[in-house]
Amino acid sequence: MSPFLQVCGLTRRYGGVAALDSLTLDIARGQVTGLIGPNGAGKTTLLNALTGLARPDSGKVLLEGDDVTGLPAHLMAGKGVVRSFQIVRELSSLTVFETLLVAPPGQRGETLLGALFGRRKWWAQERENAGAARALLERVGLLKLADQPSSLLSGGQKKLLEMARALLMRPKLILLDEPGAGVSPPLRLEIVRLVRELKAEGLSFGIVEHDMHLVEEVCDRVHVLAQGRALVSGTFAEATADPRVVSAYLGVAA
Amino acid sequence: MTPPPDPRDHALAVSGLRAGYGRGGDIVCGIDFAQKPESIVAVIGPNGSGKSSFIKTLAGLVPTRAGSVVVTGRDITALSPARRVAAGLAYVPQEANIFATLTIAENLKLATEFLRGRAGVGPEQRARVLDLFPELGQRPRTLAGNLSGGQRQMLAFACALLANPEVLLLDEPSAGLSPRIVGETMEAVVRVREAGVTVLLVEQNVAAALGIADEVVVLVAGRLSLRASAADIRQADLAGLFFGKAA
Amino acid sequence: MVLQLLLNGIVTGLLLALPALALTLVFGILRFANFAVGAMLTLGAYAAYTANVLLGWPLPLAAACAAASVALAALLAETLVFERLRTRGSITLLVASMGVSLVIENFCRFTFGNAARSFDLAVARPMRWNGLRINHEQIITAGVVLVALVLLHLLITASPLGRAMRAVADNAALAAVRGVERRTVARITFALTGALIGLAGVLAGLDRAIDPLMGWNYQTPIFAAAILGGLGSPIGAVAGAILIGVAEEMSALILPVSFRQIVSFGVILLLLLFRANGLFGAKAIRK
Amino acid sequence: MISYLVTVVIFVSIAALVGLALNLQWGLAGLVNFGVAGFVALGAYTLAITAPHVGWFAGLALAAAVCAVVSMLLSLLTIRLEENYLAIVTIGFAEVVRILLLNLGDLTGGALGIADIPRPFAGLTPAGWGDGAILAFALTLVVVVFAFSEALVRSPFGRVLRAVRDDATVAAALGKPVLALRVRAFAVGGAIMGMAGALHAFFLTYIDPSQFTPIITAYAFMAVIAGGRGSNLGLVLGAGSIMLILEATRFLKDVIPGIDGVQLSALRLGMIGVGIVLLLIMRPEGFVAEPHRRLADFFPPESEKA
Amino acid sequence: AEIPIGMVLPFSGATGPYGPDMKKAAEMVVKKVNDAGGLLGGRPLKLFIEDSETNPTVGVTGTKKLLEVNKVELVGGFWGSPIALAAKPIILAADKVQMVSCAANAVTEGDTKGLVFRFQAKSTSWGPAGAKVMEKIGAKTAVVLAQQNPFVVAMIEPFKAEFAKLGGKVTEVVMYNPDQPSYRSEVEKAFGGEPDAVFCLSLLTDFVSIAKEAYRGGFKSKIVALSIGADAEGKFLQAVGPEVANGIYHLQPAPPLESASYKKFVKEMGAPAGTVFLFAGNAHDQICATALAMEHAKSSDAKTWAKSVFEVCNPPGEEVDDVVKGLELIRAGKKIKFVGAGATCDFDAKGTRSTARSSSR
Ligand SMILES: Nc1ncnc2c1ncn2[C@@H]1O[C@H](COP(=O)(O)OP(=O)(O)OP(=O)(O)O)[C@@H](O)[C@H]1O
Ligand SMILES: Nc1ncnc2c1ncn2[C@@H]1O[C@H](COP(=O)(O)OP(=O)(O)OP(=O)(O)O)[C@@H](O)[C@H]1O
Ligand SMILES: [Mg+2]
Ligand SMILES: [Mg+2]
Repeated sequence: MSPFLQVCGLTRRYGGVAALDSLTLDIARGQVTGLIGPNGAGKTTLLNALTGLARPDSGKVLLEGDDVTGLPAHLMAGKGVVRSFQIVRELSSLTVFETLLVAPPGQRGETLLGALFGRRKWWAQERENAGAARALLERVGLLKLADQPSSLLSGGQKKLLEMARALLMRPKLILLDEPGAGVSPPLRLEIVRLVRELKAEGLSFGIVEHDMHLVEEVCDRVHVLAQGRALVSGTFAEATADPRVVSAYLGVAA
Repeated sequence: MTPPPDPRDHALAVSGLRAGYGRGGDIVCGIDFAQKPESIVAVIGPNGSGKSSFIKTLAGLVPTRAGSVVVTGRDITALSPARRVAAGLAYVPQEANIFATLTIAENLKLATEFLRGRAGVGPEQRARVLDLFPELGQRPRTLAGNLSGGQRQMLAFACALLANPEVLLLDEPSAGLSPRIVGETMEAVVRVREAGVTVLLVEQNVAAALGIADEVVVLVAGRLSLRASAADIRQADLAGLFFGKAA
Repeated sequence: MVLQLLLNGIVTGLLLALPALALTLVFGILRFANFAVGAMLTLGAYAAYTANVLLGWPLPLAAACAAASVALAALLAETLVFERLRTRGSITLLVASMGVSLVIENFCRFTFGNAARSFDLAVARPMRWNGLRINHEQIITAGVVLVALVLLHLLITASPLGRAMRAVADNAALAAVRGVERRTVARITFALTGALIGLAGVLAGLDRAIDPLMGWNYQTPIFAAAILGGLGSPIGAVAGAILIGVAEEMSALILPVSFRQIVSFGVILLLLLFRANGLFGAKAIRK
Repeated sequence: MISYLVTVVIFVSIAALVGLALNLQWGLAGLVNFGVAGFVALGAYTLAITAPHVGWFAGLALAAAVCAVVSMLLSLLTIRLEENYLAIVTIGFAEVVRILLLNLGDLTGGALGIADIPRPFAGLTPAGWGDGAILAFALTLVVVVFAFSEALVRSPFGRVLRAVRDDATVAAALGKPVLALRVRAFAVGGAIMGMAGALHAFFLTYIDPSQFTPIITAYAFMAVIAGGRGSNLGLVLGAGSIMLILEATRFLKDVIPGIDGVQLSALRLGMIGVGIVLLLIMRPEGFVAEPHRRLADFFPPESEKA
Repeated sequence: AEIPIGMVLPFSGATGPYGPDMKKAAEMVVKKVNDAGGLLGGRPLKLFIEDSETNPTVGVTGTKKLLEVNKVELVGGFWGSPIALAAKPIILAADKVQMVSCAANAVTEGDTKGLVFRFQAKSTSWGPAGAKVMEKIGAKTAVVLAQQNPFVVAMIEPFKAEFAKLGGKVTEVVMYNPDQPSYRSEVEKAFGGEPDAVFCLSLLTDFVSIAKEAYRGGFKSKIVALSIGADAEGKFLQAVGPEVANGIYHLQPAPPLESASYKKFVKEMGAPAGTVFLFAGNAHDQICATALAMEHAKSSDAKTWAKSVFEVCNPPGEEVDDVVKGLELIRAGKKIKFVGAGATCDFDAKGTRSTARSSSR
């Protein structure tokens, strides 16, 4: 299968630290790719570089063959690459429901003239989006909190909201940064189910996660990162069998 | 229900605790709980059930509406968060648990500077704590806000340990940590307990928590719905625990 | 001529430096721009005037009195007003400080009237050195500012109190569970800034006339200086103040003097275009 | 008495217009603008300079357009600045406007200002009704701008601006063109401030630089905060209460005996300060909270369906 | 019933120092008139005062309040042309009388309906007066250092013209904006070229800063200043001390300090002889003229008594400087000519006082 997204020799330094050190890897179309590795390996930095939030010092990012290196964030999102944040960043004055309504792309009501003169049109869109938002809220168990300001959610709830927000952006590739951290075990299963369903619909995933069960359940392939480089790539079983991975990442065999 | 605990036998004794935010309803709805000294208790429960709110109330960050909190025989219910430190309480929050605009070294210094009369750990123990997370020692002048998610967790945990507490409250210490570090953190918790500290731990990583806890309490909708030894819980059906009928 | 202008610029800048330091301190710790600095400066000048002229104390003693009174006023403003609005966002606090500013300014007007006043100190002719004119007052000003800067810088970067201040600024709840009481830190900060502004008021009173609006006239340059230097950075505040002073005075070489405030605006804009956080502003921190 | 109240209402209208504009820029989009006075002055002077040549309506439109363009340029230069830095740049902008007005005498009349500014409908209103006409004009303007902002606030445009305000990085990651959104919000706000300036000029028929002091900016912020950031209705109430404090203190001072003029004046201004602080302390949420789109707007609860 | 009259005076802002004495002077006249039995057969005057805060917008609301709530027949005071100009249309629309003590010519230009009276010398006439002082102190070159304000700006050209006629040369005009923290650049620029004299057109607060700065800078040029800036009713000396104040020439147009009516006024104000009460004198004269005109017109209706202002102030007639005496004479049917404390109050058809004199000290 042709790679959906290719990362070639990507480097990003912060002071003396090379968060990404000519990293090369790819994310396949229609698959779930796991990105795992020790703390500080550069996983989040990679996601930042892929979504326009960190400008790489060198190297290339190719999306379906197009060079998208260093494109600003909103254009990357426009190309269908969306992400969730590891340290949750909620839109604090929006309600949970509104947070989800903001997400869908191409809203007519988001332009000045559209908002003023196209009320009928954007209202129709809004209804449609509301339906999708509601369904998703129900799945992640936040429906009852729909009209709460999102800043008042618990840590895990914010995580779920963050993922739901990303899902509503009708992405092609969705990059999740530790979706399972802080989420209760039953809802983690729900995440697994959700990812599988969406994958069946043709979405591609890149998932950063430390919960090995979750990774094992959903990932077709994994890349193990360490010190800004790809250490091992392969299936979950292959990767976790590698002694280097065991010592650097898993510790005593899990 | 259990008879009201005798505070003197317990490191941490909570009775009839009610708490909530602003003008909203109670989030913590009447919790009676007591913990033996030098034990580890894990609090688990669904998202939004009030686990963080519970330990924030213990730390004094959420106003107590009713009930009392006693730490090592001292009633701290009316104290401000800063004064609770003197009673030997240390707390690691779930989010925003480090000072992002201070350097790593400053974060560590601050951990022991304002203990209000208590002494922090000795130099030997200090070195032990820092050995636990070698990454923290490598770039002391880095701003903590630029650390990776896992590195932040390490820093936060280290800071709490340096305060040499009697009772340690941990909110999801393993979130975001790699499996190896989770293992090491959990070992560290066990060692801390052996050094005489009482640990109350909120975890979503149930497996890791069960691995070290003596007892587990399940919190659902602001109430303790179950309390059992870790061994018993290992057999139980989690989904059942979280969403209704006790096992 | 050029050198003299440079010197004048530095003097003007140094006069702005103390209140800019105070502004930057409050901002760095409590995260809001205190609009009452101008009015507090006026209060400082009047407090010193009262001690010096009405009570006949020597000027250094009067300056101490000014520092103490403004510190007290700042403390009062903090406990009565700002503390109650702490959770309501920086701009609400800013607006509240406008209200406080009105109260302080008019307290001075009520008590002392509108007429311009001066300290009981003869204005001296300048010392001359290589064609440059230097005053005693200018030397005093420079000394006071430098000492204040060094002390403040050490306090903030190297003392436990400074760390506690910055911790509160960063995350007050976390600071609380580490044993740092926000309210205490806030009060100390305010008292400290009050003392600084009080001194600044004395220096300003030496430089010009004392009237109820004197602080208001310093307001914009003070803000400009603090921001130019990077809010929250003491060295930045002083550097920003001197830069503003020098830029304005030197601009007289090429522009009519009535346009000189435009020059300082231009300098700010230019600098911020390239350094969005000012000269010494905090490095960007990812969330 | 009526005519005095009319004057007060017109000043409330001007303040409300400025407040509405600020609410778009700051309340909604999170862009602090401390140069409000500068934009109002720019609007007033544009009108005063052009209206004698092109008529009041074209002058009004020009005032709005000039301010929109200037705020667009300013925002393009400064918009990536953090809140407090933006604040000072905008303060500086207002200073620059004031200095230019004062020193470009050929165009602006310098310190003497511009007199005899034509009023709308001046020829049509019977003598003595001039204030009535300008009152109607002011109220119409407020209603139109109010409806306009209200439509924006409640639209997805308003919502995405709030998202930008809360966290620009997240908004960008959500695919929203943050820069363009901010520039637009700033420009629209600028245009409204220009119109407020024009109204001011219409009403006074004489303008000079000393009318556009930073106090205008301060009052605008007070109105927005007192009324509830993000809420237009609250803001009009806020503007009204600020003006109430300002004017009511006039009467209060008429009945206080035994102190001299300066002290009376100081007392009055001090009371205004106290009033503002009390307003902030006692009205924690502002008068009216920001409107939110609720789930029930799309999915009415069962009871209502029946 | 009482006859309400009003004044808009500055008590705060940059011109704040001038308000209190104006108020005092006005109240003094009102008291005198009322003690003497009031006007029009026993009606007392009632004076309302509003603060302009040195801001035209505030001045307008204040004026509106006076007109509509207090129903005044006269709105007087008005230190500062912008405030007077902003209030003018409103007062004219209400057909009431406006009396101003500001100097910009624009106030009495345009259609005034014969209701606007200016009690201050046209500021243009201060210019030549300044040039004469320059000549007297032997200055050949001069620099003008002036605040951007309408009152002052109008003096510059006439000064230059007159100074040139007298053989002097203005080497530079330095304009500055009010409300600055310091005026160092300005002083450096004006005095740096070492002219024989500097003509300082400033108000009190900025002039105090400038004078101090010039002294401290060690500059030797002589300083000629407007008495209103340099003295503001005697407060300058108090603010800068004798060393700095020494050797500064104060330009005083009318009132001539020697005039009997002015001396009497100073005494009534309870001030030491020689105090310069320029604007307070204007305020005094405004109320006097109003009272006299009302009595003369036998009406408190503004449109009617406005015409009488010319009758009681312009020659011919018996010269009077005391309002009570004036009232008596009018009641006795005599023609009078009121001589004010601020100046001899003659008005041309536009309501402009037509004399200005100068002196220096
Ligand atoms: N803005 C920054 N400034 C300085 N250092 C940074 C910055 N961002 C990241 N780093 C450093 O780069 C390295 C990689 O960080 P990154 O966040 O990508 O790690 P990660 O793989 O996501 O780790 P974790 O699993 O703990 O979240 C870390 O050492 C981190 O401290
Ligand atoms: N600051 C707040 N104001 C109001 N309500 C809040 C606030 N913080 C949390 N809540 C509410 O309190 C409830 C409990 O939150 P809490 O953070 O205690 O949950 P939790 O059990 O820790 O969940 P998680 O496992 O997801 O961290 C949630 O429904 C949340 O919406
Ligand atoms: Mg990460
Ligand atoms: Mg939690």
